[in-house]
Amino acid sequence: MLASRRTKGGIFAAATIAVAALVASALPAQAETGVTSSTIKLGITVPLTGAAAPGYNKIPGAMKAYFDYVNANGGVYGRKIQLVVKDDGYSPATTLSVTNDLILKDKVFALVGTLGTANNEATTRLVNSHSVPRLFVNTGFSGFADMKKYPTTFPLFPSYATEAKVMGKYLADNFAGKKVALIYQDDDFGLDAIKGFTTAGTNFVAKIPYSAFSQVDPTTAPKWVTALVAAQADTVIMFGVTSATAALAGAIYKAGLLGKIQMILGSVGSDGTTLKGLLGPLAPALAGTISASFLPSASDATDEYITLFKSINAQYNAGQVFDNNILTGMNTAMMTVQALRAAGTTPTRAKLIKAIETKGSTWASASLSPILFSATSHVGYTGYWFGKLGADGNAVSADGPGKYTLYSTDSGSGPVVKAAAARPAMPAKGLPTN
Amino acid sequence: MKHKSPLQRFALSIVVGAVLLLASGHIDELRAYQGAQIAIFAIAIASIVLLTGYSGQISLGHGALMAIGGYASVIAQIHWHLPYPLAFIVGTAIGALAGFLLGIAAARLRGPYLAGTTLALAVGLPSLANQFHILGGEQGLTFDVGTAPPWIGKEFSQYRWFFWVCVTAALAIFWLLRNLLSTRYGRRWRAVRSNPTAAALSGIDVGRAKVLAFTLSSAVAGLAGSLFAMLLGLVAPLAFTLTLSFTLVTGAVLAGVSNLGGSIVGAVVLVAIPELSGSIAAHLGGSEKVTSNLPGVITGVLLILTVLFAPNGPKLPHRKR
Amino acid sequence: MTIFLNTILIGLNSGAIYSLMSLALVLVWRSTRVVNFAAAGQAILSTYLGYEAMNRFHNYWLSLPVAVIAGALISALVEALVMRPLAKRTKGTPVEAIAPVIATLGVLGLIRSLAGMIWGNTFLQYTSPLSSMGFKIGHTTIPFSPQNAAIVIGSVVVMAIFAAIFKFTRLGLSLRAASFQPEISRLSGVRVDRMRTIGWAFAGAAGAVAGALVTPTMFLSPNSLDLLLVTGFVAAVIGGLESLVGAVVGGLVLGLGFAFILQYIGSSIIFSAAFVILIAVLLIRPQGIFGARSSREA
Amino acid sequence: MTLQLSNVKVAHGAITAIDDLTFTINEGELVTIIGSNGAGKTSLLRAISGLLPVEHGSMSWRGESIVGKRPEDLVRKGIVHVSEGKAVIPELTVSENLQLGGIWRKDRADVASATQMALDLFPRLAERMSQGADTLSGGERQMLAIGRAIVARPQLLLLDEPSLGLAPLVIDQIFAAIDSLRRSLGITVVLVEQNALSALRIADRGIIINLGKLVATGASADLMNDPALRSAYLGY
Repeated sequence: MLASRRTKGGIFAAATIAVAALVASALPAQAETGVTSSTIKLGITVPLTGAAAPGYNKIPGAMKAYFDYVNANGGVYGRKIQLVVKDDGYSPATTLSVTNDLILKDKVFALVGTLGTANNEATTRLVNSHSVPRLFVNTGFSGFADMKKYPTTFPLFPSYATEAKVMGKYLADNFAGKKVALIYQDDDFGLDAIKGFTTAGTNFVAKIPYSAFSQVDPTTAPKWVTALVAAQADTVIMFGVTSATAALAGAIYKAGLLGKIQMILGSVGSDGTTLKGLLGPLAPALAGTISASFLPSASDATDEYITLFKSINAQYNAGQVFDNNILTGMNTAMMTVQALRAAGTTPTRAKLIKAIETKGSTWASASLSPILFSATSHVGYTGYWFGKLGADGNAVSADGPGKYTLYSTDSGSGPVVKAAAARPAMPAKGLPTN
Repeated sequence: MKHKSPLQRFALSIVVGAVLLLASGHIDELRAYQGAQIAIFAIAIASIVLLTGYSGQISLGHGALMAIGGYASVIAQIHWHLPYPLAFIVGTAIGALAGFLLGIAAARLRGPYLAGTTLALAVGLPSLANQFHILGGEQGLTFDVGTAPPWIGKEFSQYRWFFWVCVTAALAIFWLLRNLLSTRYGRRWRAVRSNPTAAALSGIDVGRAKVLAFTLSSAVAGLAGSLFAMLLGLVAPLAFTLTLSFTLVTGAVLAGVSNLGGSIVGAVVLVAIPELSGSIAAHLGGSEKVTSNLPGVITGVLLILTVLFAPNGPKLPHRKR
Repeated sequence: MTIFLNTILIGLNSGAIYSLMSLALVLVWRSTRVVNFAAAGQAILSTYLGYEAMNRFHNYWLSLPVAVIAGALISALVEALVMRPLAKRTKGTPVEAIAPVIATLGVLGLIRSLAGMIWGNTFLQYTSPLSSMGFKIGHTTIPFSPQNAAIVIGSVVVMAIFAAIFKFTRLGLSLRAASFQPEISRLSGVRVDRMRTIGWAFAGAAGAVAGALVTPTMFLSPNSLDLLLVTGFVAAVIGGLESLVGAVVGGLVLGLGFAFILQYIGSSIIFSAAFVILIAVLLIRPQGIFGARSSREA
Repeated sequence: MTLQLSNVKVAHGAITAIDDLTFTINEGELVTIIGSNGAGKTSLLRAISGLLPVEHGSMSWRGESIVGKRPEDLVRKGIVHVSEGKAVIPELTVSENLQLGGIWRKDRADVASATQMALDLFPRLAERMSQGADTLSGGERQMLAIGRAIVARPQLLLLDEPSLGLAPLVIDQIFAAIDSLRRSLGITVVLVEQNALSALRIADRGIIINLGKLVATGASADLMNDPALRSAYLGY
């Protein structure tokens, strides 16, 4: 049933693209929606208020800062990028309402960095029916790589399943024989991860699910620790959001188990600055924690991208502390600028999608992972490096500053490959010239 | 409206419906979407008015009942391969069943105890979706009703079609409820609300009347949930949060609680307030901290002022208190 | 056995916090027959003010009274400016019971947004000088730290103060009388409007204590006490809404219940569990464990 | 000349409860207000004690207007109203109910002596001080309600149907207590009663109202002896 629905959706989507392409090619003189001679208008939905907002609400500001920097340096072929930011409070119904506004009223050219799995799911029909490019969605749900269901959508970040698969290989390499436990959020996020660990063949002495809502309940984290002790675990994988991760770190520390239970964090909850802020005086709890990342450490002063983004942040986003969220936002913005440039001097939505599919894999990006975009795949990053956090919350590569060992794979069941990370050099002054 | 016969009301619904649906050809997609939203909210608010306004029971959990209806419809489509109009009926029926069960427990509870129980339901129920694989977890299940049928016309946008479906459903529900409330059931519920003891003395089975009201209210909420799922294109726990339940009760109070016609006004206000506060905030501007929170401030103030200055909802003609 | 005892300690700790929030709701319910959803908002605002005070004085203990007084004032203001006029306007209308609930939701949204506007939608740290490291018994560390002890002791102290005020003072008698029989109280010379405001102020103070004690164990954001509102309300309903003892018992039942469910069944069903616990209690006693003998309408 | 009402009108929504009522009650008098059910007696007392707003007319107590004053303020001026239906707070103990009567008073020593006076008048209350008021019988509750009023040191005592629903023997006790109370304290008492005969027996004067209007006023003996009034309003 699922398969037949997908095929139907696929035919429909293919037809839509064909029509869109026809229309686009038939009316070359007509300016594309959201593009004028002097501007390109983009839209993003993200929680700016509500329980999910902290951290994520820094992303749009960082993107704007980078766009402002590019605009100040000539824009994209003379056009200035405008980013319309809409708060959805993490509610899919609100996401749809404000995305209606973005697409039908503000008439944006494309959506960029829209956040949340259910949130993006809720706008899919609208996005598909208007063939609006939806670039670099901020979710690790593996489903969005399905080109038939989501023909205009490009996930950039690796899926949770990929992450878990990679982590499984890392565990096999470095933690063989250890008693590993897993704590995961019991939704798509955690379940996707379990799929990945199953592919990797990782065995756990305990699997502890937690409800996405319960992380701020003070009861939760101490209970995890009692469960870890009961299972005699010496290593724990945490696949949770930042606040839950902080709660776990705090509880392990409070129970005097720091150094006795090794924490390994998934990328979602591993932003050191946020963790440090959440833990306050308990920040020493972070020392020695291993975290998986696809972007370089936000504190790596030797990284050319980080250095540049930091200076842009200081100039165009004054008052915001540079952290993984800002890095994420700027990196997404940089990818976006390259995509817009690749769409040419008379950009259309169809050209934009084509440009990412054909050229996206070559673009400069802060990530240490290769980009797998192609005409047959909408999967972006698939690689991670593993670093150790200090008590200051900063992740440090075991290979020393600026050197990273990357575990990468494909989005399916292919093997995980370990290699020194290499990525395209940053264009001069961080201004894409592709 | 009290003095009209069912047939007259039916004719009225048809006329209103025809006008609205013809009008839909002249409004843009955005307004069509909002129109559909209003129709769904109106149905959901009517379900609360039925419960609170007519039988005196308070529910803070109608968002959860909408979730039940929505999930039931989607599962009916995905697993039982039912065409979506039938899926809506399944959503309504399962909503009724849930309401019946809840109603049995609720009939024993009064005021704040019922409010607390339904609140716990509103918080607890959506998280169940993560427990059972069939419910699709956090990202939910998609609900695809497709585009407008070909016989209705070619240039029929998705949202215009949703507008048609939702408005038709709303008119049908309002017609049914109006007629129902003028029968002896309606009179019984009013008697139960205004004085349960007197109602019991005059031979009304208060418990049964309350359970029936809860069942019916949940059925209507279930339908609203099915339509909501259609509009969103999915069901997911995040779509049916406590906030939704609170929003519906707010709409019911803005509607005047005991005023079925007011439901429409309440629904319009619910859709208008975020838009209004959003545009006020956009005009005022300020730093990002300010602009992102300004709509919330304005919504809060508007809500407080509305409740303070029009606590009994809009003054509608034809109504005696 | 260790796990069992640990679970009890964890449940005691969260139960103490639930009890305080439950107390805040019960105090308001007793004085004005309103379920105050703004309680979480009032508590978050007073906690932010406590946070400000701590940044100024660099002393957690000095910031506590600031938070408590602020909480009392905020709550009294909400009562005097919104709830009292609303009660007069809706008296005898069909929305008499439910309009105040909506008003408190409006206040909740307003305060949360104001807090976001002033302090930003970020996580802030409101830290206590007390160690969060669990006490050590022999070689094992128990999941109960000095800060947890402060939470439990603080809750007990607050409850004891309120119990003493209600039981042994003339103000307490006036408050009780005004909540049970406003008309007879007025005819006895009790300024009932003032008692309502004081009842709200007490509730605000209780909520402020909850916020200021629990926040050092987690973090501060405009939404960080939302969950506590739900658990506090469920606890209040379990306890019977009327009774201070009930608020405490309800909080402990829920705190321990959650802890044991988390320990032995798993966390994902926790909110469904709240519903089940509530239904179970109410099916046996529809008016809650310590509810009034003669039931009153909402 | 202490309690004076002129052209007073009181309404319950659209229904007029008291219409254009004028009368005077002198210091130290015990006046009973008589009328059938719905005559407006209770509304009259509630208007005097400030529970009901006065639409029109003037009311004064010892020369000072009491229109628009709140009940809690009037208590402080000596106007104490024992409302209809055994006005006690069942959730409180007997002792707390009595305490409540003097809750606003600064002179604690006098509160104690007034409490003692109430207990002397109703010795049954003294035996039940620590019990909940909900455990009392109907008559005891009425005693407690009056006792609470005594603790407030009333100058003008407004009693609404103290005999309602009580056994004849208890009614006699209550009326005897009222009579002895006003004699020992010299206070002014306004007694609203349906039980007209018992009331007139202890009252100096009676005021008969019907449908919110004054019908007759006069010395108790005169009213009791007027055959027309007797058959129409006094019911014997």
